Amino acid sequence: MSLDGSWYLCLAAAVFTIGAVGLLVRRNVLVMFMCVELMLNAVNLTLVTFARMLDDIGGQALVFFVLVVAAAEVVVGLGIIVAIFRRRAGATADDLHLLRG
Amino acid sequence: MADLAYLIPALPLAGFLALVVLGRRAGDPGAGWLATTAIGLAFLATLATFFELLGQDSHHREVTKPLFTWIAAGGFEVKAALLVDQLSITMALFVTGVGTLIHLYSVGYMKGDEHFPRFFVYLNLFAFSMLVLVLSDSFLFTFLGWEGVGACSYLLISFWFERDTAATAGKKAFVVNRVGDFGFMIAMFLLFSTVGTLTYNEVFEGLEGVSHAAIVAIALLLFVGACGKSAQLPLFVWLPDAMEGPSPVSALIHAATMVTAGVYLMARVSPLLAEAGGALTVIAVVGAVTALVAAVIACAQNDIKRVLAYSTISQLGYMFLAVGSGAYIAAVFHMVTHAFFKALLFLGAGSVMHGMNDELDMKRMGALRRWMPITGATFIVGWLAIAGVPPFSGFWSKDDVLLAAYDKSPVLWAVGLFTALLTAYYMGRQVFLVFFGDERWRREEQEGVHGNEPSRGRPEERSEAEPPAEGSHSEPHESPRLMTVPMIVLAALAALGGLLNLPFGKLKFLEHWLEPVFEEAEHKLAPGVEDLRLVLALVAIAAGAGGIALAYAIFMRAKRLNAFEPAVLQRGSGGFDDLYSFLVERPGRVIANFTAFVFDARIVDGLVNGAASVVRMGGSQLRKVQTGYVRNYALGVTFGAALLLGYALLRMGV
Amino acid sequence: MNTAIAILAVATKVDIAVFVASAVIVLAGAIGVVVSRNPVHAALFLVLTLFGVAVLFVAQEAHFLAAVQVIVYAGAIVVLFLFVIMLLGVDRQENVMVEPLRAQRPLAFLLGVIALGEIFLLAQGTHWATGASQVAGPAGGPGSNVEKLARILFTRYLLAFEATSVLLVIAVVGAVVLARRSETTAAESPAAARVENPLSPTSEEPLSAEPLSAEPLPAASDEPHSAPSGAR
Amino acid sequence: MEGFSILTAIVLVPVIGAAAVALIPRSREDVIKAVGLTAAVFVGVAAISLAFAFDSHSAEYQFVSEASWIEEFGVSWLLGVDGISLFLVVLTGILFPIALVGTDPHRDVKGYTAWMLLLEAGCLGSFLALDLLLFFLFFELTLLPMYFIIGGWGYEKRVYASLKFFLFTLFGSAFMLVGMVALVFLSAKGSDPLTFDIRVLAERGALAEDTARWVFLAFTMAFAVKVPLFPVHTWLPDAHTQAPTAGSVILAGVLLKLGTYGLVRFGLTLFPKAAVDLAPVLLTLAVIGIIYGAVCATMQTDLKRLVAYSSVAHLGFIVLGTFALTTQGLSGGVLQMVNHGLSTGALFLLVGMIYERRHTREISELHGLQRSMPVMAVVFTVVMFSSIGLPGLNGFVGEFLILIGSFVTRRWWAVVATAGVILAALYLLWAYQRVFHGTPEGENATLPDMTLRERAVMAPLLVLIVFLGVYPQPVLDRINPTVEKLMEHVEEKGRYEQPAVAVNGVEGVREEREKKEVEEKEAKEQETERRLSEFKKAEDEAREKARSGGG
Repeated sequence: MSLDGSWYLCLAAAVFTIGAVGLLVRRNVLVMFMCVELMLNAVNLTLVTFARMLDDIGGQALVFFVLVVAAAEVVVGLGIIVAIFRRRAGATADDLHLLRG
Repeated sequence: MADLAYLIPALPLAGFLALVVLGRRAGDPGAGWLATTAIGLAFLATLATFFELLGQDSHHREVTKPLFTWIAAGGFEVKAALLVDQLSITMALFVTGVGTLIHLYSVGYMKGDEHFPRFFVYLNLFAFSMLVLVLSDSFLFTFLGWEGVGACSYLLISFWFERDTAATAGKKAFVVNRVGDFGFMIAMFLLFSTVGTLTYNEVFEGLEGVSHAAIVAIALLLFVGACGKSAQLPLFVWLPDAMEGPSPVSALIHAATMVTAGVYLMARVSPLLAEAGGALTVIAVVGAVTALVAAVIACAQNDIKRVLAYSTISQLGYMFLAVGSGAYIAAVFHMVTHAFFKALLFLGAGSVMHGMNDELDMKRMGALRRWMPITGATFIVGWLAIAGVPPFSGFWSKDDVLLAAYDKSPVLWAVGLFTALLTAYYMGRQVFLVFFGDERWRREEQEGVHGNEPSRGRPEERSEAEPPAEGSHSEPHESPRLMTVPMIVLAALAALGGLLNLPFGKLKFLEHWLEPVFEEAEHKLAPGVEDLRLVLALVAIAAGAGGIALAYAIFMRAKRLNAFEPAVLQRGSGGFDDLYSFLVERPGRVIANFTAFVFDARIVDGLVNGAASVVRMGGSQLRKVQTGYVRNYALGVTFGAALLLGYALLRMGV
Repeated sequence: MNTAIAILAVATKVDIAVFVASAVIVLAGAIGVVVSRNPVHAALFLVLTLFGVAVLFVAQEAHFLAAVQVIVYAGAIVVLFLFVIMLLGVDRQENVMVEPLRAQRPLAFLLGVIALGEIFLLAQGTHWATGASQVAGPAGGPGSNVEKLARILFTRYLLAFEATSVLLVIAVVGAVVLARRSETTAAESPAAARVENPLSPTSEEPLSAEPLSAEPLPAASDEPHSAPSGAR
Repeated sequence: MEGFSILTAIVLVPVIGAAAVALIPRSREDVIKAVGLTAAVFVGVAAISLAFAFDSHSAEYQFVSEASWIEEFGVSWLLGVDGISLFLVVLTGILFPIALVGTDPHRDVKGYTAWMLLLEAGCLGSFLALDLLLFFLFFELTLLPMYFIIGGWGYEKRVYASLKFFLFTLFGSAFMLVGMVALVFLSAKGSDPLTFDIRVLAERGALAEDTARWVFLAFTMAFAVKVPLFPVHTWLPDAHTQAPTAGSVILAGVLLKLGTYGLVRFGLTLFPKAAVDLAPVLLTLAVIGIIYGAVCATMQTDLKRLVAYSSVAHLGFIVLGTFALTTQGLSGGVLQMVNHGLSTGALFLLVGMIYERRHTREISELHGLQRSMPVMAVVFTVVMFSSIGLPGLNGFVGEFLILIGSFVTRRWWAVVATAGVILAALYLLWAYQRVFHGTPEGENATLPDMTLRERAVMAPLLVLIVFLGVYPQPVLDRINPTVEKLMEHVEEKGRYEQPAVAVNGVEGVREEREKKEVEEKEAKEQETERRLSEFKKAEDEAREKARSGGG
């Protein structure tokens, strides 16, 4: 009653890649974060798809956990960003290369 | 029986320990008397043992007195034990006897030296070691004494350690001796690996079945050791420098006792030498050559003690000549008489120095017999003895030696004879320069005769003696009785020592006494040679007389003080020092410097530090990879992901 | 029987339509996020994508997740993003054209394409496992999706579930600690001095924050439930 | 092992002491010193009483204390002492109190004492452990305290030296760890369970010949660094020169012995065949070390460095004796470990005392000290002679046994090594002359002589030096049975036979000779047989010819 899962998977792959590329090319920390969200969603999508294909609710449960983790991660991440921006207005990812060897 | 034998080494040891415990508290004469008593008692103990042995019949005069197991591991076992037999007791007798006299003399000679007690600590320790050397029943235990006397001689030569020459001389003596000990040790290893024991008697029993080559090797290696200790070519260079030590030391250690240890060792291992034919010839030749060379060098010395030193080397050469000719008894005989007259001569020299504010240069002496009559008289006795003038002791012993040498080979005899002539000459020269002629010490600065040797007395006294610019010396004076008495006794012995072994049938006491020890080893004179004895003796007398006459002509008549003094002979050890420093020391230094500071520091350690620096550089390069840009790292992650996917693809074979 | 087929066919058409539509939305949103120069726009595009995904969830009978997706993501997270943007006032244009890191951008695209291609190739080659033995019970079949999910969450995955609550608490504490303006930093001399080490205060804050982590604990219990309750 | 075990006590008391010291406030130096000394002295007394209680007729491990630790790997707390380790334990027990009393750290007494005690525990543990893993742990445990002692209380270049020491040793023991694991797991074949008990491992000898050789090399690597053998010795001079006096004393006296001890205990016991096969390599390195160390020592300008190089030479002797594979060599080696510990330890103490007064180690700076400090000169002379190997002092006995033992099997190696004895006399006497002889000027003239405390510290060492030289038999009696057993083990497992003379002395030689004679006789008889038969054959042929000619 629904169409073949591989479509969903391909879509997810595409979204994932876009997110990854975005993460690589954008300098704005916030946008990079959003790209991470994109990738997470792509993964969620695949999970749900597999849940359906294998007729196993586990996949969806996992997505649930991913959501929670994503939420937590965003909270902390944004906290960090705020802390950073408080000291350096308009800092981009490239400005933070303190760990340079 | 012979339980007193234990006391012989024990007493000096006790004295040594007592002195160590007392330390400075022993005080100036006190320490000396204590030490003298110790060795004196040891002498009495020896005498007692001697007579006890005399009581036995001639083949039961050998006793082994066990002490304790020293070293044992697996099949190797060495017991510390005393071997009391005719040979060892003879040695012990004159070691303790002469030793006592010299201790006595030292009490007077060292008077007022700030290190007085220390001196006698060393002397007693030396006496102990020497007695161990003589009385031990195994090679290893002998080696203990052997090294012990070496150490003591080191300590005593550099006794006046403030003087660098003394310190250097002590070091030189020890190291050169070590070279000899190298041979001794290897010999012991070889003995153990071929015979399986180091006890003298067991070794001699076990000899059959040991290959001849091995025996020869052992004999020669032992001889190397003996060369070191008895200052034979090529290892004699330490003895002349050893004269840096106080005169009693020179008399006791470097004339009478320690330097004869080599000869004693050869006599001790006579059964082994008997098996080692070729080795004997080597020994004889080395002995003869040494005797000659040393005598030649002696002719050119101005230092009163150095003359005696070289003459000691030369006389030791005689003893080895005798050993090499298989005439062990003659060797021992000469050893004893030599101990008498050479000790006497050294004590005389010491007494002269004592009287002359430690003047050493014979060119600055003269006519001293008027000022120190006893010294002069005794010294002259010693001179006649060594020059081989009958009936003094030296004549008889030297005669035996030459006879044996003639039997070995006339060439050796000729060498020995010529040496005898030289001996007479240089000793004559010494006596004439020191005791006769003009009182050169009065007007030395006008004449400006300068010796080649720096004055070498006790540091503090020397400082009074110098600077030479100061006017004439204080008058020479005779030494105190403490010093003259031993000299007189020794003079008597030197004069009459010949009685020990007169070459007339029953009168050969020493020979009869020692016979059992050497029975299989002693070389029997070829028939007819015995008859030549008289002729040879006359020739020898002629040679001696000739030497003396020559000296008289030159130094009394012509007064040509600097005759026969080629510069090379006046260099250290007659030029041998330069030779060795050229052959050994300089290359050694270069190599050692290279090894220590170039090879070790640069190459071996350099490799290590090099490895470290390689790592460091690699790290400093690698850290550039860490750009610190998050996005670069992310790029890396993506790259890795792509790689993994690619790998999956390959695995799937798409 | 054929009715069933008909239903399927009909359903399929509808589904295809739904899928295509939402796929377009999702991709458009995703690309928008990446390319838009203004963070605010990026956030909005993100919302777009999220909705699209939610739709796709629905299309695969994950109703509960769809709801959560909309509420938590679109409702909470994106709003959070916007808050931060506004708060920090970084909503100005960023010129996407310049790229300080040489070769970063081309490589990024290249790798992206390669990875995608590889994924597709793999997808080609794989034969999909189907009807494998279930681990956590059926997803489809009778019964509501929420019920199934709830059962599995509160039985099999209970521990993990509770762990998430702890995680959230920690996250909250962390956020508070990070975001709170400590007097030390307030007193800080101008930013230039801090450029050396912007992270240092945060790295030392946690010490002072430990007491904080104690009292929000009660919140821990209801924090995770908030999401499901919101779903009802 | 039920009940109280003296060995466990010996190992644990220093640890407890260290812990106690760590708890005492830094300011109470007197208390710290007291506690540290008490612990060290207790161990010393215990060790000496151990030596007396030791059964000199048994070759087995005695006072074994065992407690299972990690069953599944067969690791256990397994301590035991035999003739080889006994006197090393005693030496450790004696040297540590002396080092603690005789030297002054000048700063941070607390850390110093604690580290020293920990170090002592490590040394004792390594000597006593019969369990490979346990040994390894203790072996490593010795490393850290020494690192901190050198780095914390040493002289100007201490950091470099300590790091070098640390890395070298760690490098070596990494190999050992691998070898150890390999040995244990490879020898757990079939029904045999995993075990780290060296007694069991030695009996199993389960490794294939070439495997055993590699594992042996791995172990040897670690110990060669520790000894140190020739190519890997360069850490030693730096460590010794830079370490504080106590550090040098312990380093030379005890730590280096870990290497030689390891070679005997593990090299020979666990890998007899490999040891027999590879002996020539190690012997060569040892002999090189003897000459090389001596030559380097001759030229040193730094007194401590000179002594350090001299220990390279001395340790070479020990390795020579160990791999000469004769009873004498091995006994001598074990004895020499103790002797070297005493004499070189004493030398370092003396050099330290000189440094304390003069604040230099440069030989050229020192001159004529014998006048300003006569007692010191006497003590130094005795110790020097013992180090030179003068008969009557301890150095000689071990050295001689080693040389005679190695001469029996490895003639030329021994000869070269004996030449090293000459060099020893050369460099030490030369150094002594430069430092003590002559007339002192300036500072040298006014140096105070040894204090009462210093004399008290040196006294036991001197007593031992003389005693072991004059009457070493009590020690040898306890060493020999173990050594003989070990040699039998090597001969049996290593398919090797040491010369009869080394085992039986004179009788050995006689047996050899008789055996040879018998063989020769047989050979001769066979020869005559052959001759006879040939002759017969020839005869028959001749007869044949004659008959045919006649016909």
